[in-house]
Amino acid sequence: MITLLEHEGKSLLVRNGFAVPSGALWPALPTCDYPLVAKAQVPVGGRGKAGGIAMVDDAAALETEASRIAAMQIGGHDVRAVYIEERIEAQREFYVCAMVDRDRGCPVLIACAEGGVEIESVPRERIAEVAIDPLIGLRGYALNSLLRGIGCPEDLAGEMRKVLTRLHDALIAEDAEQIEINPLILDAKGRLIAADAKVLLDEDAGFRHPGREAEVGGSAFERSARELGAIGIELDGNVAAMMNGAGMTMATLDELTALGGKVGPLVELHGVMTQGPERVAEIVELLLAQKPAVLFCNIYFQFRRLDDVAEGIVSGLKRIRDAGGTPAPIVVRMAGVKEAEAREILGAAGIPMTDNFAEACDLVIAQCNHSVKEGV
Amino acid sequence: MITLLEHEGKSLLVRNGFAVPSGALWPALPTCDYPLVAKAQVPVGGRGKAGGIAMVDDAAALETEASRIAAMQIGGHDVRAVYIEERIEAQREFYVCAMVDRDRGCPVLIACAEGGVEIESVPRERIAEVAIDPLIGLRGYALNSLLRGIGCPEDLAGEMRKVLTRLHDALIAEDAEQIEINPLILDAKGRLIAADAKVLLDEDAGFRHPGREAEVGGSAFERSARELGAIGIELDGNVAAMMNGAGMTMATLDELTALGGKVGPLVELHGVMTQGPERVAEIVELLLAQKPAVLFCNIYFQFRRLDDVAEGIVSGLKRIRDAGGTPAPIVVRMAGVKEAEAREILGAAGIPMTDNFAEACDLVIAQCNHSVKEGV
Amino acid sequence: MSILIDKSSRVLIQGITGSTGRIYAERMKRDGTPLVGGVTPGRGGQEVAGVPVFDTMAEAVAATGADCVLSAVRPSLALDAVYEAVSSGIRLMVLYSENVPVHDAMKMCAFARAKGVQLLGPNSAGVISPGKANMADISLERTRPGRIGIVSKSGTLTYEAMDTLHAAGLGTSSIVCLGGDPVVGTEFAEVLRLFDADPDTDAVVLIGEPGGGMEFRAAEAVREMGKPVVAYLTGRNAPAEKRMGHAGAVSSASGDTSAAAKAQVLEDAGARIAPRVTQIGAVVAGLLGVGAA
Amino acid sequence: MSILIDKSSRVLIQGITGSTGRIYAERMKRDGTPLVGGVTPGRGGQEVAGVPVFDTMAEAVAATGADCVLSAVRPSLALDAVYEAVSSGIRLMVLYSENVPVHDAMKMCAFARAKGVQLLGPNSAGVISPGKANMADISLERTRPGRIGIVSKSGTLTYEAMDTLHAAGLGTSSIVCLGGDPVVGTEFAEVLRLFDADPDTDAVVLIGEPGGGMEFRAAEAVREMGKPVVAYLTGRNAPAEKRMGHAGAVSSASGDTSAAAKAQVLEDAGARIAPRVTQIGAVVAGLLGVGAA
Repeated sequence: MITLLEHEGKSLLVRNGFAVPSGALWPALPTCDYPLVAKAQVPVGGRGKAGGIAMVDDAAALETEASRIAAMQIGGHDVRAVYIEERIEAQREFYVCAMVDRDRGCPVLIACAEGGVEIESVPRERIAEVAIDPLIGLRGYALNSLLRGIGCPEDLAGEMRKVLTRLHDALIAEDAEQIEINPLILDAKGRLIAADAKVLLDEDAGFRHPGREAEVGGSAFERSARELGAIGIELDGNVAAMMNGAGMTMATLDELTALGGKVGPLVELHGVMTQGPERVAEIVELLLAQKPAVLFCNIYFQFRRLDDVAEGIVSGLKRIRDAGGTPAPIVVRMAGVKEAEAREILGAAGIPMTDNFAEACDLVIAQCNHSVKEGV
Repeated sequence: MITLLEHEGKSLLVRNGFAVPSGALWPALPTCDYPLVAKAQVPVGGRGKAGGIAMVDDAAALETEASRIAAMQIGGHDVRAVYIEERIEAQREFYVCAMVDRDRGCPVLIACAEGGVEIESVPRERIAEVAIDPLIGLRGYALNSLLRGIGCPEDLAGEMRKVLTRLHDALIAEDAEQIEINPLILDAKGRLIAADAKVLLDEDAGFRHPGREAEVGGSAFERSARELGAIGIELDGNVAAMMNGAGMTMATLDELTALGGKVGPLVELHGVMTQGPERVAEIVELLLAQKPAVLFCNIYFQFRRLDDVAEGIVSGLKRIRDAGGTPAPIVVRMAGVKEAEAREILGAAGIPMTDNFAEACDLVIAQCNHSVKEGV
Repeated sequence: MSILIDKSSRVLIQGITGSTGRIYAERMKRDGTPLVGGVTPGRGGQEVAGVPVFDTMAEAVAATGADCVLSAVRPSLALDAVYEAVSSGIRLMVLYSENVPVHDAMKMCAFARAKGVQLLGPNSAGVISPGKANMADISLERTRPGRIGIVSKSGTLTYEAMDTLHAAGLGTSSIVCLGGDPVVGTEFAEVLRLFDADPDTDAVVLIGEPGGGMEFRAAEAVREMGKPVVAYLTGRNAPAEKRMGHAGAVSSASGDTSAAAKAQVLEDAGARIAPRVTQIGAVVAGLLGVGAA
Repeated sequence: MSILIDKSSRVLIQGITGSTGRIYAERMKRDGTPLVGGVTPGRGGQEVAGVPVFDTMAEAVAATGADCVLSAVRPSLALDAVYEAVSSGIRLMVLYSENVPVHDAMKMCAFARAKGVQLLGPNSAGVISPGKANMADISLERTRPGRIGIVSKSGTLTYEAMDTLHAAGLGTSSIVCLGGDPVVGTEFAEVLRLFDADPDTDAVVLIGEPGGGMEFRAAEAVREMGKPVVAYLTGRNAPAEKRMGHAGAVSSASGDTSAAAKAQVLEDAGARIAPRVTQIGAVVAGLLGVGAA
């Protein structure tokens, strides 16, 4: 999932036919006159309450506020940029959103006559929603139902219909998971203008959108894992673990937790296995660099090869030792394709291996207790 | 169904992204140099064999040939115009067509590596065809299958894929029943150019295409019926007949033919009933103007009202008499809504009416024999 | 019993506030058809013929539990009407509208089939199970309940067929009009199979016409049926079907699609052919050995 | 018996000349899976693992009578692969490809459903009926034929579940992996009903996860089933599901979709909950009163 900053989201809206206020990334300025507004660009909500948005009526105020905002941290994120934008007087504010409903397996359009507030605070019955059948797309009857649902005035119906159609079409054309405009404002001239934009894009659709790359978010550990092609999850525990598959990752966490273990950091190997043993070695290094009490490798392959993983583990441990480090104890449970070969490789390096999940978990907990007692 | 002339079809192709030779309607000339070709514009095939296409290499030949062609009649149609077109040397000729397959209920794309000849003369196994599911449209795998089917050379595949995609998209965008390009020529520069165009449009989709109007074809009688909102069928018989519904029209023709009658001209009322009794009167006038031995009205309404028809019949006969004419004898079979009212209206005008189809047919045949004997 | 609709059906009219919609609504109420509501966008809260009007099909279905809808909207709205109705969860739709663009017809038929909705039309005169429910362009008073099924491409010829059955002392279980357009949502073969499974139908009358291949597929169904089928093919003397230019000849649906060719194929499959429309009733009665043949 | 595939299935591999396709082909041949051919455009006429390669699904189905296909194509081709396979008339498709764009997933699932094709995936580890046919990312030698069905969102946990069943002296009738992606073609509920109707299945193991509403719909099926269901929900300790911004909260699939909430709903519907993945086999054996519990 790729989260766009507001100004990126607005560029996307503009290329999909929407009107947005004039704006520029500070220190550049929009071509319009004061009053302006300075807005922190962060990939999280709540910036208004945090002081990340300031009304500025002249150049002096702008410089003061923009500098102040640029230095802020909001929701754990450094402000990436300050967006300076035309301030538009709103006659009315609406909420509109197109998103993928993963559970129903179809796009939905959502609209509300009460925009500019948090949509969760609006009573559900005042929110209009239609599900879009991917086989037929957005049809007139669905638009009409949304317009009636928000009590759209007759003289605004044509414009609102266009906005909702563009919203739906942009969701598809951009392979977006969500395009939320809140507020969509009706200005004094009767135009509908997107005053904010929250856009989430599907990174799997990158092949259709040259240049689209997921921004690697999360902690330093998580970003490193991501750069290696794996999924890292930073949790506050002392058992590091490396698994294959999301289900197995969650199950390992559950199993160890049930036994009283404190798990984290975790790595789900994901696409790593297509990259060869040395990439596995880098994952091992990364996990051990987190200084866990024990490292648990829990892999079950019925298609990929375990000997590749075994080589990677051995190589990772060797690298650490070669660099003068002392790796944490390691428990290996592996089962599946090339299991005997993997056992042999590990055995040659003095690493025992079991194929039993439950037994391995017990070993991990025992090792963990031992390490903690020893003060390792 | 609307049949476009070649030059109209080519305009449609151009606005859908196709390349066509430069051309103009004589006496205007295209901007390109000689050699040119002069082509009769008629809504039927076979103009080449009929002498409706001439190669012209200079201005003198052009004037001679264009004048000659302009005066021709081809397949019963006056030549409407002469289209003067760039003559392009073809490296290869293909056949491509997008059409509605009414039986399978979906669009189909048809292609053949042997263009420029009558497609019926090409063995079926050399013709590639794919049916397009309206739920998903034309997809890459279908295009690939067509390209393989015609053995499209690799260096032409990209262009051919574009042409076929445009063809499909144009079929939908233009609400066409058929867009046939034969030949599609590959010129010396490697471009694919539509050298002919046979386009049929769906007149029911006129509401999506402002300005689209069916050209009224057929005989004078058929054109008149059409202008009144009905469907006229000119057949070489002496029993004129007026029915509602295509099925009933065909069944009446069958029934009378089975009894030895010779039927024609026919009118199927179609949309006439929304226009009121006076429109029915005009239909009656039109049919009687064909000087039949007898006029048969065979109407069964379960939704529309028979009294409207009865009034129309009475009014039509009165008009003819008022104009000093003597209408042919009339047999009326009507059943359904407002049947009693209709019988009363007709009765007051001295016209008997039955509700029995078979009995009415017998009456028609008897009346017909009588009229013929009397020499009416 | 009967097929497709009966007393337990719950019927909506799409476009109920239009002139055709109102006529249908009044007639359904008068005839005892289980009409439960109607839909016209922007008219939600009104009433027609004593039933409530809703803004959307979804609301109407949720409020009434409707499972069938008759649609009488103008052709430019027909595609949306079908999409909305099919998406609302109904089971059966009659699209009465005519002059629907063929591209719209292809799309709506594909979508209805995809969602398992039985679509009659476009340009269908509807379906009636006499004495139980009437979603057809057919007056209840001209029907007679009985044990013969009718499935037809033509509305008007359906009336004729009914009359000939009545004259032969027979009545109908259900009458199904597929729609006069070339692209329609339901095939003869599907309806034949429904009649074959209906315990209250003894024989089926099929009324076909020239063009297309639906009657050939019907013949395959006739071959597998336990019940007798009487077929009438109109258009024996019709001027040759207009061909859609050259391409028509190479498309898959080619071959002889004349009324005579179809009659032959149906006869070969075991159907009895009624040579004239006025003889349908007599042929059925003769076949069943009942009535005034 | 078994569900979805068995010895009478006729299996194709889409993308059979690719590296993953070849591995599957060799394995299927070795395992006795009824592999009848493969498809790679432009490679028609070649052979892989002794079966013929065709240019199109339509040709492959026509030539081999195939009714099932396993697809291992790259994500950018997955949508077309499903459209082509579904249109070719097959009955079951396993889409092994992962990282398929969610908009493509929505379209392919809607289309497969519309055409009545059982689509497992995207990102499905497949389906196996041990000893009969193997269209899964599961080694035949690690399976044991038996009378327990498994249906799972996770490929790897399926292996774990199998092992615990074997350890408890039990084997499997069929194992069905729905696919790890949020939008997949087949639901738990559908597979549960198939297992319920299968005479060779005695009980079913369901392996679910946090997020989405599929397990809630599964609970409705559990309520109607005659056979016992043992459910394991992974992710009890998973960090809270990432919400898709504000709109996620107002969309219909809201509510508590944690593993614990799902386990509760399934238990209320009559399923037995296996608290840990390593205990699945023991819970099943205990429930059936058999094996080494």
